[in-house]
Amino acid sequence: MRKQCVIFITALFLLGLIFSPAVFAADRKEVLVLGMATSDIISLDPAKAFEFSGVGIINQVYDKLLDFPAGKFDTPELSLAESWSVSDDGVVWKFKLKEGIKFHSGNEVTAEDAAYSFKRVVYLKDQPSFILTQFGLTEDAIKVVDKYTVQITLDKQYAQGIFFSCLSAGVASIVDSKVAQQNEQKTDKYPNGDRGMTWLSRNSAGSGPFSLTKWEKNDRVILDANPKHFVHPPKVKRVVIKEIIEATSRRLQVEKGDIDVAWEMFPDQVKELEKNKDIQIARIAALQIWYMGMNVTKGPLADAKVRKAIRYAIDYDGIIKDIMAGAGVQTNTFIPKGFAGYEDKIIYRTNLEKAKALLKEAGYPNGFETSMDHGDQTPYPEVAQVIQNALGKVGIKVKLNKLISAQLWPKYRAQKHELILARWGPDYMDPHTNAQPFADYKAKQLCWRNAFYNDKTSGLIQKAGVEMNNDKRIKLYQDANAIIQEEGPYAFLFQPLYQHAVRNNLENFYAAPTFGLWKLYSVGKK
Amino acid sequence: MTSEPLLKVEDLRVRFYTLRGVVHALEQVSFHLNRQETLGLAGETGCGKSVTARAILRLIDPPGRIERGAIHFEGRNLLKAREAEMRRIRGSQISMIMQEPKVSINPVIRVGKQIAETLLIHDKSLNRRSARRQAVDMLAQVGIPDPGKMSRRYPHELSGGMSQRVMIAMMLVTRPKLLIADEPTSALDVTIQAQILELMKSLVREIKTSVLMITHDLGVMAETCDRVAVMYAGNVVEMGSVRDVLKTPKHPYTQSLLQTVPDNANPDQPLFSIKGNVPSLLEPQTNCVFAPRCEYAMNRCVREKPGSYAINDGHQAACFLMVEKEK
Amino acid sequence: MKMNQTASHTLDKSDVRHKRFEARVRYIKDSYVLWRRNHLMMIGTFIILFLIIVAILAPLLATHDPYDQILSDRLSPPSLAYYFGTDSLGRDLYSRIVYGARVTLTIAFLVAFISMPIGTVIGVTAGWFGGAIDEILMRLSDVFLAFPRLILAIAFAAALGPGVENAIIAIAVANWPSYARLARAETLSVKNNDYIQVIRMLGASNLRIMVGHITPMCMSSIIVRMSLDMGTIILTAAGLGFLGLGAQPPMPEWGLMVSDGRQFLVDQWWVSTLPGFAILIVVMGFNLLGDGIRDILDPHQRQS
Amino acid sequence: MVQYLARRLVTLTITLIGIMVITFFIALVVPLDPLAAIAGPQAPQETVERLRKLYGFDQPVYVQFGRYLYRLAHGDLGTSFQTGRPVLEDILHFFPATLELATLALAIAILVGIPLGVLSAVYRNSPLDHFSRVLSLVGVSMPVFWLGLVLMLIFYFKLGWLPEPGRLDIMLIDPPRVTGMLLIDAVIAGDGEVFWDGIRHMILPATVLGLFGLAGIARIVRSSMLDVLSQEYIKTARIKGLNEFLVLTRHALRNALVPTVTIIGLTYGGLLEGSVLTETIFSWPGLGRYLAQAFLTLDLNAVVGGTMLVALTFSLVNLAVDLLYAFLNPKITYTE
Repeated sequence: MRKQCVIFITALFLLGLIFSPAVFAADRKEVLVLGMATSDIISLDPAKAFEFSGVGIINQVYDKLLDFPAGKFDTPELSLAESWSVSDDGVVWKFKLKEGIKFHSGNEVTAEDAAYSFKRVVYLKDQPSFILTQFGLTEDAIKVVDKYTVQITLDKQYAQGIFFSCLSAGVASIVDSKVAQQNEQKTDKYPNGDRGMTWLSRNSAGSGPFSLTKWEKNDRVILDANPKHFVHPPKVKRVVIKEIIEATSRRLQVEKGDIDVAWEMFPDQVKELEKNKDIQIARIAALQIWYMGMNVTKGPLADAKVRKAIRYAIDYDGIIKDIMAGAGVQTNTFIPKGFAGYEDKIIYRTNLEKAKALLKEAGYPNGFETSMDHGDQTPYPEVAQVIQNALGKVGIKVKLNKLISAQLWPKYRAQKHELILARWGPDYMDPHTNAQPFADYKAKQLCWRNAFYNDKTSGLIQKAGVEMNNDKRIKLYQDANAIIQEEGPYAFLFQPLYQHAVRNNLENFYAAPTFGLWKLYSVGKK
Repeated sequence: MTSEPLLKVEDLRVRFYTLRGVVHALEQVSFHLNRQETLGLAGETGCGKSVTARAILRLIDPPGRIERGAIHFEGRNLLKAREAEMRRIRGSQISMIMQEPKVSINPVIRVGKQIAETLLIHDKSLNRRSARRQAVDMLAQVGIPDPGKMSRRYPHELSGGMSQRVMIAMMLVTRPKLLIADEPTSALDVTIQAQILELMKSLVREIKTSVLMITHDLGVMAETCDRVAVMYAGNVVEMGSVRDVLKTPKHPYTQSLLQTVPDNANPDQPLFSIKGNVPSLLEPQTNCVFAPRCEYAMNRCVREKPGSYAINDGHQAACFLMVEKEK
Repeated sequence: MKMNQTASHTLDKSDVRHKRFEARVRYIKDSYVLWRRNHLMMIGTFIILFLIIVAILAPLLATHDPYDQILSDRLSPPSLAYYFGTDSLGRDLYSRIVYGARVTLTIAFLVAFISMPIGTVIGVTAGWFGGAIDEILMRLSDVFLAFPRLILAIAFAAALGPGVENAIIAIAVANWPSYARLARAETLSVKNNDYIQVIRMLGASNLRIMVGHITPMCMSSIIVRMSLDMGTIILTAAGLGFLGLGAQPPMPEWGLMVSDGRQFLVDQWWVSTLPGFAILIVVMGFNLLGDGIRDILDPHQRQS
Repeated sequence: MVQYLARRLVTLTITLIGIMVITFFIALVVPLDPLAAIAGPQAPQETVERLRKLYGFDQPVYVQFGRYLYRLAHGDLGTSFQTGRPVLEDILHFFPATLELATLALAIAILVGIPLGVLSAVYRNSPLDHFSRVLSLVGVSMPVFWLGLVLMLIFYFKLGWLPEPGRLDIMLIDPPRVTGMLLIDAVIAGDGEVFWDGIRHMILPATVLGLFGLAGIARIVRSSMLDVLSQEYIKTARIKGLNEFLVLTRHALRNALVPTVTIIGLTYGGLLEGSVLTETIFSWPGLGRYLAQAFLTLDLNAVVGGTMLVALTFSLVNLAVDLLYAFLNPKITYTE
């Protein structure tokens, strides 16, 4: 009896399995699959997201007043905005929106939404908010003039370049105010309403080329095309961003063709992938500067000569040619290649004699002992070890501390490090985003963390911040850089190349110098 | 004794190859067992009684080996039989009751099932239900109250006596021709011993089984057996009818063995014990094994190994004294 | 009559002592025979001996300085110049593996010898005193036992900061309860033996009994446990290394080498595979050894 | 029985509380600042400070602990920094994937481990014994993360027998979430394609994880089989004329399983643990990785909540095992 029962049930079960396979109604050709490490995503709300991949995805889903089109990274162009005007004192800005643009929800994009979006950033005060609030933005400084005109009043005059590139940053995305309000809720962090933050962290209310269909943390992000986009209707029906932490795994899958793009391949992998004719490498110098910070308060490091000696001792070729396998360009400026004002003149080439001499002058003929903190992800440990090796040659014994981010950054912020290996990426697309942290200690950023309290550089940066003439502004940065290079608390190492492995059947895939700039709408599949 | 015996063991030798060396467990064992009679296998513990029993079932575990000899069961030599054949014989033709009932019954299977199993494996035509019924009947036969309920019990829920009854049921349910009983009562307390023996007797009579009764308890032997074989250090030293062996023991070992039994008639007489120790089975036996402890030992005894000499019809002993007497 | 008794008594005693000695000798003999018979255990023993020798002679065996980077030779395949090839920094893998033996051994033994005593003491105490003490100690060990080992280790490593020393502490902390459980069980089983009771009546102090009479009884099973643990310890350490919480570069720790080399698995297989094999062999060795010891101590084995 | 259960549950809660306290304080004595970790290297100082207030990290430890207890008492495990979601929600979201994986792995470990153990017990000290023992050891003797990659390289990349890492094919839409366990949900949704694809995707990680638990099981089966085989009742079975196969399966194994189940329980815990690494390699969206990340980013709420859940499961499994033990071993009846 029991037996029959079992048989019957299993039969039913199997029947059930044969029925109705639910497959996405498009063929593989219309689906673009990216493999990358996306575990850093915390939220996909423009007002909160500040992680690389998060910002990158927001870029596909939301439009901004001004934006960088795919493959162009110099200056932002008008996007949702049709025109703009500024008062003579350079404080009051007006932006006129294009008419008839629709959000994914079908609502029209109006000044209301623009104002709402900026206000919620100011109100929510989450990580990226400073990108807007640094211009002294307050909620009442943002006004709706008419249905299509929004007005923003700054606390003082700022360089237009800086301001515009900030308006083109992810945090300045225009959110569908109606949808957001519908999903308003009270949370313990925001007792009087979260402006839909909780909901928006895993849903989208944008007008961009794609809409967010699903985000499964540690699994995948699914974006569906918005064919009605006003300028850039995507070429593919769907984008799947698959979470693959292991670079090796990413590489295997792209070679197998299970994913179309393998994000950020290691240099050594690239070497091998170049042999595969189904794969091409999309590479571009990242707007990212790898440097070694030297804490000026720590013993010998206080002496500018010592810092200079260290800069001479480092084995730059070893790092770039061997560790990065050529996937990097040495740089001696805090303005990365790709930004206006970048100077590609190399001041520091490895020169042990000079280094030794400088150490002698400084009174450390036999070097000294110090320590270097660095992250635990490749290639940090390798680079660190090469530096350790190089400094050893001039008698500086370096103890390496490989730290997880939870330990590394706090230590850095607390000025507890001696040497630290780190990188800096722009928050928005203007040299100021680098100049300020690197050269203005008053910004309480890198310069401060390394305790380099130099009013000259600080002054220059402050001045640049309000300089309306771009060329003059750039000059100021370069002057500051000259000082930083001479006596500053950093040894600038290199700018890495972003190298993505891309299947050959993809067209118009542009590697972007930063997550804040990648755009997928242009990508098509043959 | 015209008809050929049911079981005939000839010159059986079993050795165990252990870490410490070769153990000569059985050196020279020969005896026979006629149909429907009960043969007692007597001797001190460690003299090889149980090994003999296992050898008959061909269940000597490694590192033990049957080195030579023959075991004729109903005319065919079991030592030559194929394993499959042996399996058919075990449990259906020859079965065995173990010394320690409590550890000899599988603790995780209900007793009824275990009894039925014996039937099922030997009679493929039998279906579960009727096997179960027979099992329950058998339990009733071995005098277990409320057999239906008992058959659903687990071994640990039974007393020692009960378990032994179950054991008996398990082994006799197939009505085997030969039942080996390896000290069936020694693990039980005295009061129960009697009952169990009685039970066995009656069952044996009923299903006309011959029994090989292994015991070191001469009392038990006296009351259950028709004939007796006495073993010492892996040898059968004397064999004959119960009366002959117990009343007129010929082998010095048998004699001293009998003396060890406390005489209830005159209790104040001091207890007798055989001097010396049982010989180590590790040394190869080239002489009479009992010689070292034998008061009549002659120098011949330490030189050669006595064969077994007939005294009278069916009564024989492995001792040179027999031969000497004739002179 | 009386005298006779005493005489027999004394005789007994020496006799007993003699017997005990004999027994011990025979036991050792048997153990040896069993060892010779148990080929896997022999292999295990030799592997571990070999490991120890390598660790001791590392400086002699190594062909290069394990820390010396020859970037021009990075990722070169096994050759006569580099027996096992070089890693991503052009360091000689062979020499690193040889030196790695030291690290691995240190980790394994340190952890074992930190957690074992703690566990034993707690276990014996709990078992001996029973009652409230037992309850408390066992709940405590439950807590640590219910923690997945790696997770607990991660927690501690994260708390103390990465580094091989902390990894060792972390694993040790995660490790002691299993010994405690074992020791307790053993204690309970011997606790009520007559001879313990006798010693007690003779007025021996708790401490004395626990140290002098009970702990020795637990040792055999604890030793088995230890040798079986070694492998797991090494692997946990490796896992921590993989998560960046274990040994730190440039230390030639095998787990670290495997995880650092894994991005080269496809094209420069040797970089992570060879240290991987090193781990495989050693852990295997410890397991075989442990199994073997257990078998030898197991009475069943002795019958045959 | 009831008494026994009650007692077990009490001790279980005590254990859990202990775990909570310990994790909480481990996470708090950490000489680091979770916030800086959340904020990352770039966010300016004032942002960090603001967030610190927002998350209440400006308070002294005991206050934080007090708050935590209070919230816990109201069944609130707090919010995770990583995901910005309530920890409970997260856990319920990530746990099923791990559970599913670990369970399949355990199944594999058992199905392979028991036969291996029996073999090596029956043919003890023979080449076969040696072979199966070494075989069973291989799995536990390799770093999981390495073994995982190697197998992936062979079976996915070189041979192409198994699908790419991940839980489901890109083109398939996962079934409506009921249990969160893909296979079960697929069955509920009656979606065959997803079911089979899910299985195919699970084979590799489950095997890697299974190998991890294999040795323990094989080992215990072997030793307890050796023990059982030397028992009298096995002789009885032979005397009854059973063939070796029946003797082994019906009489020996049944008894040998009794001690084995306990080990299986422990193994299960071990698998939940091993999943941390396996999930990383096979990009499996499970609790293991979630927890590891939580620790690495000092996501306090997630750490405490997650650990407690894992511990809870572990304890429950062991409780279940003990009950199963009673079922397998008629001698034991839980009546105090």
